[in-house]
Amino acid sequence: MIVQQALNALQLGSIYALIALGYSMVYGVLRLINFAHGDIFMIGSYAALFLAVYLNMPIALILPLAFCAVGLLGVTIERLAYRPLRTAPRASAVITALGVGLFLETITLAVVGPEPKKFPALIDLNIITIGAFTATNIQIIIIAVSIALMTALDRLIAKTKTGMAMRALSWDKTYAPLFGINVDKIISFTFAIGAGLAAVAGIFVGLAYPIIDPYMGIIVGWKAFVSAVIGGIGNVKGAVVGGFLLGAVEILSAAFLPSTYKDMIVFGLLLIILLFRPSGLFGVPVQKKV
Amino acid sequence: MGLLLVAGFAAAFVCDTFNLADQYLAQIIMYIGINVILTVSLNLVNGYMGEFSVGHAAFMAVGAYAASFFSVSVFPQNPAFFPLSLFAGGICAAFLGFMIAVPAFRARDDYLAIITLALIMITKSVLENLPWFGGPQGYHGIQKYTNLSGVYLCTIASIMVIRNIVYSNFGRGIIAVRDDEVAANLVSVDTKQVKILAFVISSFFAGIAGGLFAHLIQFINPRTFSILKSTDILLMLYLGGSGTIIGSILGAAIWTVLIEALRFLGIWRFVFAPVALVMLMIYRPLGIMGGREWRLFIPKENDHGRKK
Amino acid sequence: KDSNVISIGVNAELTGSIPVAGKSCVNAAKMAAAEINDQGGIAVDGKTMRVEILAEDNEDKAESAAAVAQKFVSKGVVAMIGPNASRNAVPAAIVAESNKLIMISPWSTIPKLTEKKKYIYRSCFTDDFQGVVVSSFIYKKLKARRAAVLFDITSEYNKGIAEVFKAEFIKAGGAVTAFESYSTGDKDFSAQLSKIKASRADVLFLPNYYNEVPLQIQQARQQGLKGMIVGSDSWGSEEILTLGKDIMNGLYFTTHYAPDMATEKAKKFIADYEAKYGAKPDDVAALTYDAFGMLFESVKKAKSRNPENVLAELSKLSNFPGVTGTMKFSSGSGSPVKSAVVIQIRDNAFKYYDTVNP
Amino acid sequence: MLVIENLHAGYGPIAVLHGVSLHVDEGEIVTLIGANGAGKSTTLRTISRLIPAASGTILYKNENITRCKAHEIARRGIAHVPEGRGIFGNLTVIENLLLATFANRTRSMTSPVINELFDMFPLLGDRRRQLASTLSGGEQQILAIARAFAADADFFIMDEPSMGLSPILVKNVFSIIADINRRGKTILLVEQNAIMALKYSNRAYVLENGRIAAEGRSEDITANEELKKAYLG
Amino acid sequence: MIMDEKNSTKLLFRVNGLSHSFGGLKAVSNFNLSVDSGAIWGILGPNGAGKTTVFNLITGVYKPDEGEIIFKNEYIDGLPSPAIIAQGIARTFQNIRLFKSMSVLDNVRTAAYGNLSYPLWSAVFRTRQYHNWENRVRGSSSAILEKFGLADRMHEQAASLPYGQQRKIELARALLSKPELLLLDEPGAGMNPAELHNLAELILWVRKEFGVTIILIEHRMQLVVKLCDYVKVLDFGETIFDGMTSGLGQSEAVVKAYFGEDQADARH
Ligand SMILES: Nc1ncnc2c1ncn2[C@@H]1O[C@H](COP(=O)(O)OP(=O)(O)OP(=O)(O)O)[C@@H](O)[C@H]1O
Ligand SMILES: Nc1ncnc2c1ncn2[C@@H]1O[C@H](COP(=O)(O)OP(=O)(O)OP(=O)(O)O)[C@@H](O)[C@H]1O
Ligand SMILES: [Mg+2]
Ligand SMILES: [Mg+2]
Repeated sequence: MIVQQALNALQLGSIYALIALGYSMVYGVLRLINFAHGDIFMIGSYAALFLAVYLNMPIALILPLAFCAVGLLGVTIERLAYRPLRTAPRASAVITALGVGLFLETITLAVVGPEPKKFPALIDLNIITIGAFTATNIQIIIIAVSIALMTALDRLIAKTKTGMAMRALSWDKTYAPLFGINVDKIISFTFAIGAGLAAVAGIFVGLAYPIIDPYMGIIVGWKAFVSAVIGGIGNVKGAVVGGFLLGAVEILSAAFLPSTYKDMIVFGLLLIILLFRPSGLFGVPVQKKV
Repeated sequence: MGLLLVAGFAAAFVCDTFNLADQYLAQIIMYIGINVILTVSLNLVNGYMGEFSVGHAAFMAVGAYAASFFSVSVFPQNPAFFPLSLFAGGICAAFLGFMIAVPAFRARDDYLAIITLALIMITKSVLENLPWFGGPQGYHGIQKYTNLSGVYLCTIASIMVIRNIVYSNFGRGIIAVRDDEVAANLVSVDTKQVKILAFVISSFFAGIAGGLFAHLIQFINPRTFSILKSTDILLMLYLGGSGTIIGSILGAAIWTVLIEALRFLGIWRFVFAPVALVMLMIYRPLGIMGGREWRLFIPKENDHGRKK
Repeated sequence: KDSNVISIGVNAELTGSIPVAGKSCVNAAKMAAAEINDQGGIAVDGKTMRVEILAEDNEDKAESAAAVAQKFVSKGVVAMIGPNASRNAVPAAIVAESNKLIMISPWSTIPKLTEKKKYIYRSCFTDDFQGVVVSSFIYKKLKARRAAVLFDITSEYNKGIAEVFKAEFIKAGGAVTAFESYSTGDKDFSAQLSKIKASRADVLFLPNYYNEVPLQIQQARQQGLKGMIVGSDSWGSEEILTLGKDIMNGLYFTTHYAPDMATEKAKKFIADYEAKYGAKPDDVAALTYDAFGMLFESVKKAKSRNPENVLAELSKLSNFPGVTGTMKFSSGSGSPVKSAVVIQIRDNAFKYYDTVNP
Repeated sequence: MLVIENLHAGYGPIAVLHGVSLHVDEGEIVTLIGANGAGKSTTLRTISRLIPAASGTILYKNENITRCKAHEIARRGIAHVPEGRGIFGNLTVIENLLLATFANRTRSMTSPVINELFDMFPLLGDRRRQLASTLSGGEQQILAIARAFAADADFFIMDEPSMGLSPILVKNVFSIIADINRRGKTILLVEQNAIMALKYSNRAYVLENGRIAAEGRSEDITANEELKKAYLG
Repeated sequence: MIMDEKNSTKLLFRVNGLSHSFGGLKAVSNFNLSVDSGAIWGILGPNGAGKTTVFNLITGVYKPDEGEIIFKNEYIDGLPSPAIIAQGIARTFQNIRLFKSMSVLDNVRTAAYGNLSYPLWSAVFRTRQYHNWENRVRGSSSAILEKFGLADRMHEQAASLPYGQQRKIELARALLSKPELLLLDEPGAGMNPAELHNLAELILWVRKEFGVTIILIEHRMQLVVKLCDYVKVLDFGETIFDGMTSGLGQSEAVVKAYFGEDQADARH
């Protein structure tokens, strides 16, 4: 039972983590809570649906294509909506993000209609049963690919100059160009990766929970944001750990405690974590010297 | 000025007593009033203190449920007791604000956003599980005690109180926390006290707004007070421009009227409205008022004809 | 105000969490109006008048639903159809009642909606009734003694019917072995389902919306849950077949009508609707159509647009042959007495199985 | 090497520079002095394009760079030690240095290069893994200077490099400046410690209210009684 | 009660055995200081010696690992910052920290928070008590600004003023709470010799006018020589010199750690 639940938690956690990464990366660089991110994830799901149903593509093509297309969408959103606000107060940008999110939801609603859509089975389902324990090949693929992507990203940010530049920008953008950093390029890159990962998460949600609708990004988006914060927003490792932790808490609290209180328990735990670690699990408290 | 206020109240009172106003118009005006209270009070925390709280829906919910509980089950069913119920609702909300101010001392910035988000989820979950208030089926049997004059009085009161606080020593403390919390501490501003104060006052008025809302709609359920309610209030606040009272008022009024007036567009108004909002933010990042306060809301003793 | 039309307000959830219901409602409303207008309209006050639909979005928000109702009062509509979700219907009903506006909700099943109200009607049965129906179906027909429930706790409909069912099933002598919940928007139910599996229930009752049910069933089967699964009228959209495909086959749910057993009137409605909108009507569409049918019938009988006259006829309506069954109002209640049907899903289609009378 | 003609610049509506013209020849150390708020930092910021020029031209190695983007200017070999340091507090000392090599694609940060920097500034060597935000004021200043050297630029703009440094480090910094100058680097220096700066520089400009008020060889400026009274105390 | 050990002059402030470390780094160790009323003390030392940390410990930004801080015969170590400030200690910052969105006047007035003597409802209802207090604070704030020559820019945004004037605002703000002990962290940074001269005059005037005792951290010897009666030199958290300013040049340790061998050159 516990092993079974752990696997379920891992699957849900991978998805939260992938989306949380986008939140965290964008936050890390721009100090912007990109509330549109959950909706970008939703667009990712629809993009994959489109590629699969209308263009009949296999999953191996859909993943990279959706990654790129949605990455481009992320870059465009940044270009049009956030870049003009880079020097504006932070709250204006957050509100803009809320606006962009609302726009993405309703435009999808208006264009493809409110009816939920069946996400095609891109991978033939195999159920692997070992005793009382069952796993599906989809679960395993989701978990494996997510972990691979996250590890790659973590390397990128910790070890490469681009990664270092991303972190530098989160501290200060005015002086960064003095060291040859092309701020716009780094920010676009960040958005591309963040949105691309959200698209991957969108596809995975389609595979694991194959019904999608225009509002699917809201709740998952908020939860991913919560994951990012639990881990320490702006921190890649933190986002991953936060995602898995949230997945685990949700599943385990529903599994072993009255499920009616699930939300109360999950968010209560979040409060407690933040009470004891106000900057999240991996967040370094911002220390400015006095 | 004082005369104007009295005249406004008289007008509202007459409309109520003789049922003069068109009911629909009255309803919208009352929504605007309630939204102004919500926005102005959120402004204290998000605008003047510079935090980013998204918890207003929770404070509103507590105010709404508590005030309803008092008016339905505690006090006699009589409009005369309504102010008491309303006040009780405000107090309950303020208490919750006090509770949340404590973790807010520790977390800053966007962590506060998360804490308040959690607060909404928890409040909603509690309301869904509490048997006395009907759970998700909602709280029924609330009387219609909210009327134009009540909303008018509460709106004016919240604006005046918040204006008077902002332009006082407490207000300077609140703004100092926004500008530089560490430095504020080191020039004797008790930042803990300031935060409690801002949160308690802000949530008190959110609670009042909740009570008014409940006794206007006469039915409340947990879903009404979801995160979407908070985002609405946030949109109104930053649309008008945070950090000014006139901005909050304008933001609340414009958003309420716009959504109502464009109702015939159906889905499409939620396609156009966000685009308009984003454009506004780009061209006026500080909102419609652009951070400028209306002279009326600056007390005489603080008005220096603000050189640009 | 145009003095030569009968205007009817539609208070619908076009945005917010149930836009599908809102859209179906408006679609059916437009169709009903078009039909009557094609026949030349309705004779009232000595003239034949056309019907005009004023549809407004209530955003699935209580306060907007109330505002829309208030707006309709100001515009002087003859009656208001909608809102659909109880959370919106209740506040709108309060406005309607105090302004003497006739309101018929197609879809709000919460019993409280029409209690102690003179002007508030609905065209669907209530949670109370349906809860009994499901319970007796499971107990008597399926002969199951151990039932489990998984429901959306944040939604008033789901929770309402789940609780009625639980009480009824226990009263009948069965055991509710697991009573699990989730929140709207959740996609992973594995934890709750494995608890249900561990509780060794014979039957799982899922009183949830059709866009979530296939996910729940799919995950239940993946968890190795083999027993029967039963649903309620919220399954009643053929979308559920597209979304769920094979896994739906063999399952039962209770609802308002069965397309294959339908009357001529219903068949015509289904065909017309499909021709017009390219999709089979769901239960909201059918119930909205019936709400309009009842309203038109009452206006015709009253030969008047005056709400009081219309109301007098509406309250007397008996044996109204609706698409969703025959309805009558009795003892001053705005909730119709009507039968429910049990549908089984076979060969990817809704098949009539049984009728349950109140 | 650098020629500025009739430069106007400011912050939004506030005009600060009203036609500044100056030039720095290859291999020179030139000092810019002036009272608080005269516009010294603004001049430097305009050169490295942290703020745009309203009008006027800036030529670097005979190319017009007035409209170049800030990161392009850095990549052309102009290193700017900004006033207020501009270090990245969330990066460690060593990461701050590594990052600066962004400006110079040909230069990969190999350990000899880092070690050379740490030899130059032993204070930093002990703190290489410390977060820069927790350095003391003077340590941060040293880091800002060291960072400018990391990119191996040809032209250095330094805005008050000695600010907040102890006397021993002030001397140290100046001798390092003299040292890299001997290695062929050109330097434009803004200093409040004017006596010291003039001692090390070839020529100097005096900036007053956004205009060049005087210029000349450093010895002449030092000798000028009027200037001495106003700026040298 | 701590007895006044010394003789005629009044002991205002004493620090005993103060230590603090960050992780493994001992930033301050066993720091002692006794300051008499009216004196000006200088704290010198190489960069990173722990000077600012001492100020942060005194004002409650960090809690000391060890040691006691006694101000006017009361222990203040461990108190929260606002309480310490309210006791009569005020400070400025190494990097200017003004309230950017506020006017100059409001910046200064904010420092009156600790002496607040009207309750919230008094502000809400604008009672006489409120007006009296606010008038008094406004009066004293404008008076200070007047003396600093900032009266005409009182209503401008503080952040838009040039650096030198911002330093003055910080000083004015520090003085508003009527401190007895004033801690200045590198007030002379970024000033040219002429401006340093003026600053020295200003500080001396402040001491006379407000009767404050001053401890300042400074690297600019010109200022130290002109102002300080006594100095203390830190190196790696340890005290390496403690005495009259005039004795500085004689200490070999100081010359070696702080000035560098060529001492004459550095003492400009
Ligand atoms: N970001 C800014 N926004 C508006 N005005 C500014 C800004 N930065 C500087 N100024 C103004 O520009 C003028 C020149 O400033 P600048 O920093 O160039 O002076 P400076 O000569 O470097 O003086 P200092 O010796 O204080 O560094 C000053 O009046 C200052 O108030
Ligand atoms: N929060 C912190 N975390 C870790 N180390 C710190 C922290 N704050 C200060 N330090 C270290 O403590 C030492 C003392 O710092 P402090 O700021 O007191 O120096 P200072 O004497 O004021 O130097 P300066 O003259 O350069 O300002 C420095 O080496 C600094 O790197
Ligand atoms: Mg400068
Ligand atoms: Mg220091």
